[in-house]
Amino acid sequence: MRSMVLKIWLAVLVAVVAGCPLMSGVRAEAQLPVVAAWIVPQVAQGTDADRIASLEKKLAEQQVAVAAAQTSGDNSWMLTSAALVLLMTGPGLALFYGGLVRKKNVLSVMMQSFAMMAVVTVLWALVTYSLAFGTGNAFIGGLHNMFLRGVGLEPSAYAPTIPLQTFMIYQLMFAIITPALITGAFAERVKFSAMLVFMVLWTIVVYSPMAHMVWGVGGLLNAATGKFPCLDFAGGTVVHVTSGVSALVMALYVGKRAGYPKTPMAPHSVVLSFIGACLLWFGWFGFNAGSALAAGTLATSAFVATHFGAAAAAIGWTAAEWIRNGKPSALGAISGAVAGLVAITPASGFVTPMGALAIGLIAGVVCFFMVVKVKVWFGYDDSLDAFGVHGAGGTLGAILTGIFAKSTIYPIFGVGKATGLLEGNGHQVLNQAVGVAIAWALAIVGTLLLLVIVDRTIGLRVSAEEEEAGLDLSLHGEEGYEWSH
Amino acid sequence: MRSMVLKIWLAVLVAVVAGCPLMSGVRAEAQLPVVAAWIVPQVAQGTDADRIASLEKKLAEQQVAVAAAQTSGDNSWMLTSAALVLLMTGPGLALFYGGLVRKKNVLSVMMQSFAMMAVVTVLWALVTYSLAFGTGNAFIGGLHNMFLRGVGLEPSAYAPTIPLQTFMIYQLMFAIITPALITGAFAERVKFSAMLVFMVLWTIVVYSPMAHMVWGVGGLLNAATGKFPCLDFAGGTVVHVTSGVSALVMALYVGKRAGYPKTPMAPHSVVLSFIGACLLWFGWFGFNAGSALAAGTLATSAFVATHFGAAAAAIGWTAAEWIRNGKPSALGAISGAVAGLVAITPASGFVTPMGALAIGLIAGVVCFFMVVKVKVWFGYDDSLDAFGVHGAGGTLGAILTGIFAKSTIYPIFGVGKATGLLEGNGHQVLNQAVGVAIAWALAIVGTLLLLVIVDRTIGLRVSAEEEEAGLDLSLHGEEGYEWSH
Amino acid sequence: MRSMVLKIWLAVLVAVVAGCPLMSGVRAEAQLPVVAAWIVPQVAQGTDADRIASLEKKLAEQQVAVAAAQTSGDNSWMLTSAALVLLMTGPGLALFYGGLVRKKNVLSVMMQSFAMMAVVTVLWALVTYSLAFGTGNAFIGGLHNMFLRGVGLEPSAYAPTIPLQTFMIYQLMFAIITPALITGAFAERVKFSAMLVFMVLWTIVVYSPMAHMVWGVGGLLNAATGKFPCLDFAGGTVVHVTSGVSALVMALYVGKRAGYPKTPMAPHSVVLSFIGACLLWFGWFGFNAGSALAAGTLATSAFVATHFGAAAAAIGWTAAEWIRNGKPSALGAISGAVAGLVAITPASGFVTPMGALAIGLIAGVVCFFMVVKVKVWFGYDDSLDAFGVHGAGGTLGAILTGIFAKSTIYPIFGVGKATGLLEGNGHQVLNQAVGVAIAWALAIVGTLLLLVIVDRTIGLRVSAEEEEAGLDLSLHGEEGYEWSH
Amino acid sequence: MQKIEAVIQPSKLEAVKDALVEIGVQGMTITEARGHGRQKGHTEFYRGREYSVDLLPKVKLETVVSDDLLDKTVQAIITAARTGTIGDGKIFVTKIDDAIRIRNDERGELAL
Amino acid sequence: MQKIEAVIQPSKLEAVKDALVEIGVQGMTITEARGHGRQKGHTEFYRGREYSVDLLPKVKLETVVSDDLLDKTVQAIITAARTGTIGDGKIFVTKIDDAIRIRNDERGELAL
Amino acid sequence: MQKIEAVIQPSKLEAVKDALVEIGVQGMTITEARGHGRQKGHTEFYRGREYSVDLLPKVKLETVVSDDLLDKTVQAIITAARTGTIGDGKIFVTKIDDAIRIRNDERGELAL
Ligand SMILES: Nc1ncnc2c1ncn2[C@@H]1O[C@H](COP(=O)(O)OP(=O)(O)O)[C@@H](O)[C@H]1O
Ligand SMILES: Nc1ncnc2c1ncn2[C@@H]1O[C@H](COP(=O)(O)OP(=O)(O)O)[C@@H](O)[C@H]1O
Ligand SMILES: Nc1ncnc2c1ncn2[C@@H]1O[C@H](COP(=O)(O)OP(=O)(O)O)[C@@H](O)[C@H]1O
Repeated sequence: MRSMVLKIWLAVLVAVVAGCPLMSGVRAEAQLPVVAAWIVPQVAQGTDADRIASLEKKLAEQQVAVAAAQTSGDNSWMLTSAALVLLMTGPGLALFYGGLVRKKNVLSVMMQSFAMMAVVTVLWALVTYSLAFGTGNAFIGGLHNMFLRGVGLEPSAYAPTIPLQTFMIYQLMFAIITPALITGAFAERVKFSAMLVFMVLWTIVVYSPMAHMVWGVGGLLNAATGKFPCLDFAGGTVVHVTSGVSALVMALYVGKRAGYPKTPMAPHSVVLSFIGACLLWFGWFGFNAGSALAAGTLATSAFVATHFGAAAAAIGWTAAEWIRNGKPSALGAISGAVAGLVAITPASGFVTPMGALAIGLIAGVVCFFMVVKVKVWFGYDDSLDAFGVHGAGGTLGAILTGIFAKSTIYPIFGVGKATGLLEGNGHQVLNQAVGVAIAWALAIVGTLLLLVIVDRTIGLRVSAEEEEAGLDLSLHGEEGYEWSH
Repeated sequence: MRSMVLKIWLAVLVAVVAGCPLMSGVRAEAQLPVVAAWIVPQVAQGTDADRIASLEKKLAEQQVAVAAAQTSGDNSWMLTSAALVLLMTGPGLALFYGGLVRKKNVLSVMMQSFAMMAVVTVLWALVTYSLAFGTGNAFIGGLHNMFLRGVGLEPSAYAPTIPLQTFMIYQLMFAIITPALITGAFAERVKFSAMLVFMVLWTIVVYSPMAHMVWGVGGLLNAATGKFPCLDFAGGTVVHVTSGVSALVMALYVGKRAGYPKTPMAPHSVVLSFIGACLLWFGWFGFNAGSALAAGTLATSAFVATHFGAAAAAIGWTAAEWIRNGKPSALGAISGAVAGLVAITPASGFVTPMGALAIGLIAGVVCFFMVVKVKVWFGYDDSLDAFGVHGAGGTLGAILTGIFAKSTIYPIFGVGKATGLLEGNGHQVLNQAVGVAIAWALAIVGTLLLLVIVDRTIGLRVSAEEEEAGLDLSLHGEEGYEWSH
Repeated sequence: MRSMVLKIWLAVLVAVVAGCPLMSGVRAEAQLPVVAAWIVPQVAQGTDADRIASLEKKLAEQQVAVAAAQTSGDNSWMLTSAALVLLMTGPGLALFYGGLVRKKNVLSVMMQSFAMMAVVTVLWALVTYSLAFGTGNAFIGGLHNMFLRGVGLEPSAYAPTIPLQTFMIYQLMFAIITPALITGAFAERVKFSAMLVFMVLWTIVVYSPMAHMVWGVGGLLNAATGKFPCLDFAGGTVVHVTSGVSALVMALYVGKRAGYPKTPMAPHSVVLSFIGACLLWFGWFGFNAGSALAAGTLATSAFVATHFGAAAAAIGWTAAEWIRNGKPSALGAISGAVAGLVAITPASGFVTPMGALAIGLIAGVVCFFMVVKVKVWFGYDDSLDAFGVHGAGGTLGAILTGIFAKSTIYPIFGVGKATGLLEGNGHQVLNQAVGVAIAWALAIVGTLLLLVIVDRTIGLRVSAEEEEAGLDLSLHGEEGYEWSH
Repeated sequence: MQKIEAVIQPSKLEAVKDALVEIGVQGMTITEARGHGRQKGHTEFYRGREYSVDLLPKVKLETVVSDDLLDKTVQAIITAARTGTIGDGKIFVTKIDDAIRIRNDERGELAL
Repeated sequence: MQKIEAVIQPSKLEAVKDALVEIGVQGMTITEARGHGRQKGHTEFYRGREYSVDLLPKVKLETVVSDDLLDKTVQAIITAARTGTIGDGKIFVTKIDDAIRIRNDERGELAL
Repeated sequence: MQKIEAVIQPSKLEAVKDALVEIGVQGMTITEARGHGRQKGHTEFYRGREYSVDLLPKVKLETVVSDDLLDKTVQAIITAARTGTIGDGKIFVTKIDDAIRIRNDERGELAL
């Protein structure tokens, strides 16, 4: 074997070296403009009128070409962003959550996130895209776009330089991760079937209207045109407040896991959660910077804010933990980063890099106390802290956005017009509060209603035996890790 | 320690807050066009003729600039796509497969995928790129491009707006994953050395000609110019049918794993497979949407179709499993998603979003029965269902493409010309069948031939002891997981 | 349950099929230029003069539009690249390193990488960006850009087509991974607090000046303008030599792990390392191709070189190992790939594809012997071979760059001007040597100095008991894997 | 001295441990185990293939006690580990001839 | 009652389990183990460092049976576990003084 | 024949194994275990929740030796396993009635 490998390898080496000279043939010409060839020799000919006419024609053609080039650049970033946001749910969130539960429930948790990737997608195509972004009233969209009717490849009012379907698929990824975030609250004890039905209804009843109000044409909270212009660049209220608050309601309604808090339920693999958290951070660039719906300076600004917010929050949480518990934990650091990403989400397109650092630091510390102290005080069992991180972080971020937003970054109210409190527009904080309040109200009422319905019909909770045996076995008939070989 | 941390942290906080005001200096001007500065003051001067001449000159220069901008946008997406497709093989496929085998073979399986990333790359540079995409006859390319001679950075006939090398590296990623897919069929029992030699030959004898026939200039099945125009947007026949069918032949030739099916061989970690499946889904966006070779509307359309196909198939498989076994499994859901991605691959650039949903649903159910029933009937040991998923899914997808293809999405036969059966071009289904038939034939004959050769020379199968001990230990001298610490 | 699922599923199927026809409404028009609508009817009107004037005006506007389109394309790729480089550190490097240590230290190692993501980011915003890229002298930048003052969204001299903040955040990702690489040298035995302080100082004292000298305006080694023009496309000296050499110094200073080399310390999970290595490869495309700071042909060329270098090195290392130990290991293959990626880093923008193959092959074999033989000879405990791979590979790559660099790929010294030795510019090898020498000197002196300081104040090493118990428990109060459930 | 080996439900480990500490039995050693008995297993499906799992997760707890503590200990374990359903497990008792504390060579009951 | 402890090859676990059930020995407890003996280990290489592994994966199976079942059980295990190659493992037999079924206090052979 | 069960610190496994081989005791079986005793545990924090871990990682080593080798073996283990700090572990000795080598039916001391 060895000698044979040696021979093969030498052969390859020779081939390569032999190949090098041959390569001299490759003239790359990185420097010459790629299309130098195209330039038509500009010999002046014909009357001025002719030449002008031909110029006008060429210019018109080029206008089209320029628009196409602009689309390619922006669409390239938006498709990348859409993929990144999907990655946040699977495997990102699935791992983050999966690592935090006990071995016997790891697949059940990952399966819940994965189910959202499948079910919410079909639902979106059938009806929810239309409800969220179709033209309708101030609260919800119409049904004209059901089955994606009329959702084609031309640009749209939502994003002038990318195909409407790019916008549609990008927004879908948000609709997927939002319910997936909620699953953290009732992990390890709820029926898969009940979860499915609940989430389908929740997406229709809570997510769609909220998305429409904040981002939809004519939405009540639409920052540009709404009655209460609420700044939410990438979903602080739409995604995190709704999911976080619904998670809280869910945790209270469903009740604690058997044995909680007496029985220890330490994460079965912080390593998995670590991977998940890093993928969340990575994907979040698509989530926030992608929300610029183009690849220009605004995307850059949001990208920077996102990264700074995450980093500062990781420091904030870890420092708080270090001081309080005497040791900085990896779980703390990643939880902090996620909290920062949540808090910076609504602000990402409006704040300066230093503003992002401030928001992150605050969010890291606040969420730490929400999770470590507040949860214990109230004593509910939000298994994976969906509320402590997303509900609290989202609410905090939405308010802070009203404080730190700068017109120099994104003059959404007009160039030079004061945007946030620090710029002198105190009123904005109120508008932010309105947005948050509506999100809370909608989430509480909607979730409670749906919970009662689902509980009465299918029943939410698994049996004590099933919970004891673990959901992987009892609901899915499989195990995350095989012991025997 | 604590107090120190506290101090440091306060210091940072102060620094940041202090920094904020200073930041007011940063005028981001996201709104002003980035390059406002460039605009040359347009004071009219000189005679009309002069002005016209200068205009013509400027216009010509701008033509070059526009082309460069177009290239940046498209190239940006294509480089991203190339990276994504590599991610599909490693770690995507490596994890998907690695999780399905027993602990003692996990590295051997991952190593096989990784080896393809290395070996097929060098092979591609030396000869197979030339065989696949060099100008040649209807069946295979010539040798002019050996050592990538003449494969430079200018755009090419294959893709007018991106450097030829971008096209080359992008296609390489397809050549890498295709043989890697086959490895699922003979996992846990084949020699690494034999596998290497076989795959090198297979890439030359089976993959290169197939790729040339379908995508190469003057290829027999080339959709635009071929004798039997076969629609295969991203590799349903070239990648999935060839690999899936070769996998079947391989499984039959190599024989079952010791103890199969009596001994239980449950996946050692569905968690790993889950991560892998999600990364496959993520990378598949590059695989399909990247096949537009640009970042325009076609890429968007393929992106949407890909996502919808995966989601619908996950539902299809899971539903079928739920009904048949009484429980929906995570392994089922991810297997379904992969099956859907396979089936949508050839169709992705030709079908509407709803068409993609239909294809996905069908593929999910069909592949479920292929894997669960058919395999059992025939009783061969396709360890990781490379055939059941890729062979069956690819064949199904290729045919369905002939049915659902729409000229409104991609008028490959001319604007308004009927493309698929639903548009009235029944003949296309036949052409698709021809493509599939050729892929099957080539795969069966080529694989059998090579198997005999490799078996006679090196020998395919490991010894019973080696198989018993596990390939990680016996072939690679290492273990996937260390127990002792 | 089953029947219910069946019903639901049928419902969906019906809905979808029903939806298909409705879709016929979607006219995608992928073919018509996206913005056909925009074209203003070109009815000739007014005098020639008027028409010329309007043309001039339109042209000027379009010039701006073209620049914006160019920015979108390039910025799209650069934001993607920035995200990819962050992914290299977390989870990439964290997993690669985490898998190589013992279970009881896995989190401590991952935590070190994650800490860099957080701490170096804030530090960058406060001061190090300014020190690295602010205008200053030949050795280090000034403080004008502290708190990112003046770092806005306009393009800059560093990159004419992307916002300066994109450049800033992209470079930050390099500043994050560099210290993270060092952590491999002292894994499993150093205090987290000491590590933090050391890395903060190291980033200021070693990284910032080195980055400034090689890439900063007026830097001593700046390839375009420096006194000793040193070719380092993506950080061979700045990132890998500095980190690798510092790692060596660190390993020697800190001393061996308790029990090394007698006690076996096999990787606790090569599977984790495998995932990490694949993510490193994936992210490295952003690292090298992103260093073109645009999405043009140079990016493509660097992308290809990167991939080829990794593949060839994986083959080189594996072959050497196969010959020497009789078995090719997965750990060997991935280590080889990483070594190749390191070695190709400085060369990636300057060499042909075949040149990249040659560099990779050489690097794979050389680093194998560095790690397998040399380390044993000297007997230091570079736990995870940060020096053997990054120090050695980086140095080797820097020199080879001086040999293989081609003006046909990147005429950095002027079109047609000989760049590397093979082109006849022997002098360049000397310049490369100078760059390497400075990097070595700076790393050795700086690291030693800081080590002494930190050791005297905080103390570097954990107690014997803490080391025995494992750093996860003793420093972070958590465990990577929970055994009990 | 007597060695008490108890095979119990994993979920009962905490309770049993506390019960033992309660009655002053500090020392014990635990190992993860799989059990087969009257308790029926379950079936799992992977890609449609059916696996009937009849080796169920159990925890094995061993503690060596002085003869006089035997009954008390056994009783404590039974009370803490019982759920009343099949699968609760067993307790086995054996004589131990000698015990040594590695730290300081103490022998016999002193070593417990 | 006798306790039979068998250290066997992991690959033989299924066979042995079935063989025992065959002869009516339902109850057994399994633990994963590592064994050292005459069977020689193997070497692994990580980054060129050589590790000689001489603790090989084994499975330990324990079953307590009534005295009359002893020989039959031992024989069943031997037949099922034997491959004839070094490393097949050992069987050890000890007396058990008492057995209790946690579920219902049944004692002695009744509890098995 | 005597069965020696030693519960030791995981970090001492290599040393103990070598010590036994040294004195000619080839055969041994190891299982991972968790121990509770005088050695105090530690606390872990996950999201601020405190977990006090009092089941610490140990390794259980079993070896069956002929009566004459007993003391020598015990002594070897003690010397190799001792660190002198609480938690070093215990050694328990029991009589074994019979031993069989599965490979070839050898019985009694022959089988060891
Ligand atoms: N004869 C035996 N020898 C060793 N272990 C036994 C024996 N019988 C039962 N066990 C252990 O006790 C566990 C519970 O026994 P089982 O018969 O299932 O329930 P129950 O103890 O309630 O009768 C089994 O899983 C097995 O681990
Ligand atoms: N004296 C012993 N005490 C405890 N376990 C033993 C003893 N001798 C052997 N074993 C166990 O039996 C296994 C097989 O023994 P070995 O000598 O390797 O082969 P064989 O049983 O065929 O002689 C060992 O790996 C070990 O787990
Ligand atoms: N009575 C006992 N029965 C079984 N195992 C015991 C007993 N006492 C101690 N052990 C085991 O020995 C280990 C060490 O005992 P411990 O009291 O902590 O320290 P030391 O042996 O130094 O007194 C424990 O963790 C446990 O695994």
